[in-house]
Amino acid sequence: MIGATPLAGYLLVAALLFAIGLAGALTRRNAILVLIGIELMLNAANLNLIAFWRYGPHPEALTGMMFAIFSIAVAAAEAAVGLGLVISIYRHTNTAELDKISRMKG
Amino acid sequence: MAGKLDQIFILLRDWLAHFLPAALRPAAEVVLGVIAIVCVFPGLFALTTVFERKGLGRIQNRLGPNRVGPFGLFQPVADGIKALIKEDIVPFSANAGVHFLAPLVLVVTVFMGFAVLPMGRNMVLVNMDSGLLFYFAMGAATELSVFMAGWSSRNKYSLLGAMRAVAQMISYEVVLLLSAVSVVMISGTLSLPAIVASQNTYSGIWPHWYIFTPWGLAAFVMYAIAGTAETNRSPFDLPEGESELVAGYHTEYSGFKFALFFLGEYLAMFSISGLGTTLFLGGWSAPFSFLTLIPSWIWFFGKVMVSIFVFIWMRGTLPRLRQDQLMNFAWKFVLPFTLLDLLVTALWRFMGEGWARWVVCTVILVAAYAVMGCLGLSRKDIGPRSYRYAE
Amino acid sequence: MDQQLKIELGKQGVFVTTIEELYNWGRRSSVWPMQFGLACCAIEMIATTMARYDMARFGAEVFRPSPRQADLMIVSGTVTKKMAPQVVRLYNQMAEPRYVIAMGACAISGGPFKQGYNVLKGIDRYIPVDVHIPGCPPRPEALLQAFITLQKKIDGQHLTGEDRPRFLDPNAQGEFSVPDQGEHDLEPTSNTGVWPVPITIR
Amino acid sequence: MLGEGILKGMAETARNFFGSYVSKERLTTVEYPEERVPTAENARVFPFLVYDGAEWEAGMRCVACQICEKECPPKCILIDKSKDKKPDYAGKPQFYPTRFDIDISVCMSCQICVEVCPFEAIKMDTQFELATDDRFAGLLLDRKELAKSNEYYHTIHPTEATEVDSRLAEEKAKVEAKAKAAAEAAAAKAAAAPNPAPPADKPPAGGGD
Amino acid sequence: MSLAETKSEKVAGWNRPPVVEPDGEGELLEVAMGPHHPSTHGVFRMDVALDGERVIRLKPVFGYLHRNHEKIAEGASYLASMPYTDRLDYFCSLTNNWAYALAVEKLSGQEVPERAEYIRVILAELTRIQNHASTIGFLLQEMGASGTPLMYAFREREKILDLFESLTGSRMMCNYMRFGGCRVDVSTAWLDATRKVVAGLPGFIDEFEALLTANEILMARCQGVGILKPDLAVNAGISGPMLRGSGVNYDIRKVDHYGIYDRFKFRVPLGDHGDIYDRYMVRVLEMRESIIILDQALRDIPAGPIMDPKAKIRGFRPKPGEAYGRIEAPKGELGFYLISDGGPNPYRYRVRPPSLINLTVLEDMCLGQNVADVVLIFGSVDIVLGEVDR
Amino acid sequence: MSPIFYILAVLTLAGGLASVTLKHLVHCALAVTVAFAGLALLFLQLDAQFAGFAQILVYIGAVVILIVFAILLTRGSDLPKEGVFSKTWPVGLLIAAAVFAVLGWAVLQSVRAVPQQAAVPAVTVRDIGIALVGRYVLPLEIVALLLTAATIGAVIVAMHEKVRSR
Amino acid sequence: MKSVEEIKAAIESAVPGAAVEVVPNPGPAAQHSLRIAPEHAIDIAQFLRDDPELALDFLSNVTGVDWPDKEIAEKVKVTREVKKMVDGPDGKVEQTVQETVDETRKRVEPGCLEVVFHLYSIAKTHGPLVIRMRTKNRSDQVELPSVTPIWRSAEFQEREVFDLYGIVFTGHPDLRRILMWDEFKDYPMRKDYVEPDDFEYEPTPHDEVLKRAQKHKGREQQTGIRDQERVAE
Repeated sequence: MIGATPLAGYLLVAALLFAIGLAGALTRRNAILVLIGIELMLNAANLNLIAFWRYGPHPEALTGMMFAIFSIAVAAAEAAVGLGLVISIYRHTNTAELDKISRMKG
Repeated sequence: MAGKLDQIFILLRDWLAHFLPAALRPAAEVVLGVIAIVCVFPGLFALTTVFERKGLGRIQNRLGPNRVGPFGLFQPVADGIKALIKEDIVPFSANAGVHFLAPLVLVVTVFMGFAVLPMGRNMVLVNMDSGLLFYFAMGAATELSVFMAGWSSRNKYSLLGAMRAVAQMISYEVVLLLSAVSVVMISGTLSLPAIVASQNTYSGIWPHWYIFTPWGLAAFVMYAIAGTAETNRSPFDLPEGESELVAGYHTEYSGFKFALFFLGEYLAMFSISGLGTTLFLGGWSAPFSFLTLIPSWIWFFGKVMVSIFVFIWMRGTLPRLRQDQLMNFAWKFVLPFTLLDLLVTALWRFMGEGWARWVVCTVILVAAYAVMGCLGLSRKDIGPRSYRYAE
Repeated sequence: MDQQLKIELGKQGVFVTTIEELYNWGRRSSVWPMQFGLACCAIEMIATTMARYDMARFGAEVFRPSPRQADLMIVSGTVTKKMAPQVVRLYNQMAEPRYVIAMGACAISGGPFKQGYNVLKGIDRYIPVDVHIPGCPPRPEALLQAFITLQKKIDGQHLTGEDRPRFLDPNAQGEFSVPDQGEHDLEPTSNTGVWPVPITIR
Repeated sequence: MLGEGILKGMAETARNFFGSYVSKERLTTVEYPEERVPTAENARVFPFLVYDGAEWEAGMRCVACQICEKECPPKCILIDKSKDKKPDYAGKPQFYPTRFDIDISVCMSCQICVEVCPFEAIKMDTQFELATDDRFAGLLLDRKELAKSNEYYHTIHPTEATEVDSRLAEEKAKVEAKAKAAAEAAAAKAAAAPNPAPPADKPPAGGGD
Repeated sequence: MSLAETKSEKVAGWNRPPVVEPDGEGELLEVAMGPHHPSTHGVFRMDVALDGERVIRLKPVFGYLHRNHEKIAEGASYLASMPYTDRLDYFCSLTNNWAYALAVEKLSGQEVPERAEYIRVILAELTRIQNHASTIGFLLQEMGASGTPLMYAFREREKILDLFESLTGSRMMCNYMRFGGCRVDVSTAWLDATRKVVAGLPGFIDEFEALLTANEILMARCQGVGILKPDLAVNAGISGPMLRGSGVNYDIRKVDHYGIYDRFKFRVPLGDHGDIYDRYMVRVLEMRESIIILDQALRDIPAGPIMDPKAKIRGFRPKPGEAYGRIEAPKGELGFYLISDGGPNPYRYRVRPPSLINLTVLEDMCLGQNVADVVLIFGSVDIVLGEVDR
Repeated sequence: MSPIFYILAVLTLAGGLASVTLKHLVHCALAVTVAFAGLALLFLQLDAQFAGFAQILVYIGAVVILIVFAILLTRGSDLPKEGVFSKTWPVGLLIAAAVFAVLGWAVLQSVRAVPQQAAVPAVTVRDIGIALVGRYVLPLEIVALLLTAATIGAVIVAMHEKVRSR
Repeated sequence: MKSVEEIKAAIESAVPGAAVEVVPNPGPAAQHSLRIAPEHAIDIAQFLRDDPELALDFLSNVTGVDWPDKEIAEKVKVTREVKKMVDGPDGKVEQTVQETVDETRKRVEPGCLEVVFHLYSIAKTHGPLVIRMRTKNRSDQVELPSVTPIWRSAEFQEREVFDLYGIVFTGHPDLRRILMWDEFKDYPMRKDYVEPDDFEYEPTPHDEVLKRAQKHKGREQQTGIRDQERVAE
């Protein structure tokens, strides 16, 4: 089954997802959505890692898989801290919109 | 003969599948298994609702439903028909799509959890290497559906109920997972059939269930607490706390969608009971070696029904906790105790056979329970009181 | 199919049922009341659900707190003019098919308190009532009997035709107008679409 | 705080659960339509009118004095007095109600009509199964529906009915004796006395409008 | 005025509900609990302002069951008001009867025969037991105990109601007491049945306590919640078990010596904390004391008439004047204030409703508490809306 | 390429796209759930069972719920009054497009250099576990430390400040 | 407890200038009461609560009473001057003569609204002391001082009196309608309150209901009510 899908397919999907995440992170106002964009980018990277692990010469070495698992763990931590920051900022400025936050600076 | 009876469902499946071409057989076997699950558990749900209502009735000195059909057994059928023909109201301001999806997501994800539960010898739909992980992954999705239901209704009570439910489910999900980890530590596998197999041995007539070890008992109690909370059953039924929140996150649901929530809640109860049975109560294995002749699936469903009965019993007895007490209980008592239990499990694992590990583990756990129960949990001013009288 | 034939078939072990009967059977066997009480009669309503009388036997102990999931509103007690708009609103929130039992003298006609300035003289001024139970308060058995009356009424309903129940009539009123609380009284003092014309029978 | 209170409570409910299978004390349900709680002898629901004899219209004790109509707290009784008179149980000509309506959709079962009635004509029934879907026809009882025989009264309130009967018999005897005495006196005087006065402890109808 | 200004500062601290400041930046959530809210014992509304789950303002809204009792009574004869008093506090019709009869007896100077007094005590104490049991049941119902304690309470209540029915004719709306006595005499069979029921009550209370008193969840939810300080309780006119739960020794049965309560030996349980648990326990202990009273009354009941021979049913017109009669009803001080102008109807008829006045401090008890506790605090006050709104 | 791959890819990308373009924040969160689920299924396609389930458990079970909580706590469930995109959105889009162009070019360039097939690796959870506590024990410890620090940090950052200067 | 007269004296000595009047109660209950002038009410209340001997810390009951304007017909002897033609020395002369005539005169005793307080002492377990206050009239001068700052228990009861009688309590922290809805305009417990006419149907009309039914005869006939002939009586 797997043979039917070339590695490039996964890589392209990952690249596209990465671009979508990047676009989201760069264009949206709301801090939470920026975070969602970042998560998407991380996920795209994970997909790459898994794909390379699977198509790599030594899948039994588990390197890519391990990388992905660690990345998932780190992403969870990142989400927690990021959202904590958003909430904290919201408490102070009463908004979660980034350009407003920068305007209120000082 | 007994072996045939034990494997009757497997044989039936194979017999049905053999009519199909060989290429289709693996798929057909899975489909048949799915059909069986989708038929059996809702049927069990229907029966359970009657038994719950009758059992609660008995606890409360009354009869309970007994007029619809023989002994009131058709009551759920009538309820089902009623729910089907009841008008389906979507509140004007509600988010219709999400409102519609929420009960579906709940029921589907809960059903997925059954795929990895071994309900008898060889009776598991998908024998996955990481079955336990799959189970918890599916469990995670139910939270989302609860949130969807509460948020899409655009009702203050619904949203508050959903927030409570999600917060509660996340907190107790951690405990649920950790208490399962102690079993994984001993059995060394995430595959549920393998976990059952590791308990399916006997010393004399006594089984090697994990609940009969100190760490297993502790983990089972914590699992039971967390499981009750996870399924929003009394005394942790705050999300539906009708005295404060009308009906919680499904306040705005009527008709069949509400019935789906009802179904989802009971299925979750079966699924949690099933997993608890698998992890701690030896799954489908018989309680005594001489009872192994009785088909394994009878043991599994019997154990599940017993734990359902305990659920009902607790519901009939206990008042409900308050939200902050519930969270405190999770984070200040259940979680630390489960973590400690993990340590004890490790100790058990590395102390080797012998009576010493029984004593050490028991002492540690009992002492910790007493200390945390008496000092950690209670505020200073809570406890029994005495009263004075004026003549 | 006539009744005679059906009984005959039933004796021979053949149970014949029609969609209509199944439909009505489902509706009548699973009537979930709303958790809603107003006054003295509410206590007798609670007593009806308690061990001695046990309304659960009829499958009706599932008191739903949310009007969306309830089928039956037992107006148990005095409806005051201050409360009447809320009662109508609650009724509007219920999903069809829905039934109303006016329990006790106050709910039917204002009862002993009908001379009062703040008492609505019968809830049927604003919402249609299916069964009336006289009594002040009615005994729990009377509520059970009313419940059986309601079940019989449901059984007798046809899904089509002129005498079909209100909820199957697409032209029937679904929302009932909620009265306003005016400076001296409710406005309007009755919903003329619902309040039936008192007809001379005898 | 080790959960022993919870266990105690669970034991209590378990006791009730299993007790419900063995003891009547712990299974108090009375399955209503088939079996019933025995009606208390004093039980009261709605009033009815007592008549003596077989013919309800002729034997009705009510003399349309309208005291109950006046005293009824929620004012649910309506009485129309007849123009003519008919003899009562003691053979004395009395008015009778051409209409006696009780709106049981208003009645509060307070028994005050029974207490104030000087003629033992209105009593409390124990029939409570009156639920109906017809408010206007079903809940307004007219005198025909209200009229119940004295035998019925005896079946539902035996002690009270016996007391009432003996009292009435006593009074009847008194009235007859009086009438007899009067008749004798009249015979003696050869002058007919048209109507003996009603007994002193029974004032005549309060509302003679 | 100067005196008032200086002195009112002294009491200002507890005379007004304390102001609780919201501490988060989050907006306040305004929730209207009621009037059909499942928790509110009927039709009652609380407008609650929440900061998160914390209550920072609570305004009760009444009147959803305002049935114009007083207005109707002013247009009806003295006797005709008696059945209406049944419907005030519809759990305790007999104590309502008694309070009204007491007020009218004071107004007209009637005496009550001894046997009637005993009957009144027996009925009042039975009423108290069934009321307290139901109250606790409802409190637990609000705590989410799926009705089991309520079912047990109602199981016993049905037994007591059977006694009421066989004596007075009606389960709830007894309409039994009359000015100067009672309506019908009790039979020996009834007294025996009552003795039997009373003999079974201690077992029931034991069972109730085994189910509830030591329950950790109940303790965690009730202790230290909804505290009412005794000085505020007195100032706010709180009465009944709630006042005694706050530790104030004031029982009208002991203070006013009305009826024949002086003849009975019983004690008044008092709480020390004034929280929900104390109110619950005071009720439980009062039930036990009521059983002691019942035992004595059922033992000592004398023979004799049950009505003042001077009393008359029709045409009752007391002399002009006024009277205030009060009793210790299960919910607190139930008083009737009557002004007579010599006519057949009272000129002014006023009920002093314990339920309404006990709610005065609802806001004080709830402020700063969790919203889930509001329901419990409300339940622990023990009100009946028929009496609150009349 | 198998049709399942297409379906999953479209699902994932559509979810991702929806999550960054939808107006309503809660809808975004639900859309990103779809994207995460699609990715998890892609992992399963790649025979990475453990990673797939971990993905669902962590992302759907935790991250999405966190996001949802954050949305509700910051009143993000109300629709924003102004536009949802920042003023500089064309720039952002341009950068994203450029990145995609570069990545895509690189992928397409290197297609021939990559082996097309490999045998299905018999990786059990046991192997992963052994690897985690064997070869990768140091990273595991570091991640554990990081997680602990992050959890504590998040709690501290988001905690109510009890004493505030007004 | 002290007698009412003693309490009156105590109040007068403690609150200078307070006008206190003993109102006797002719009935058998003989609970005499004290009527106090509203001006000093707060001071008096403060004194009653804080005086160590009285210690009336428990305000049990607050009642409103409506005393409508009473028309009192009384016979008065009136002397008036009547011009009469008197046979004077020079014929008929008009003369003014004083004459005493019996005349029925209607005097309207102005009505008022009254508040009655029942005070008890929990500390001393005595009571009740009945205090009354009157407004100046029933229409515009209906203010009375609120005792809620002294006794919290007056809070809801004063609101109720305001709701049902229309007595405005100055100094009350939260004087809103309590039983009726906020839009409601009337004061229903006053003796001259006329109920809203929401008569619809009454199967057993008599007395006042009959009158109302008669007023609605036309509508009743339209709706086919069965009591036409009765109504027509």
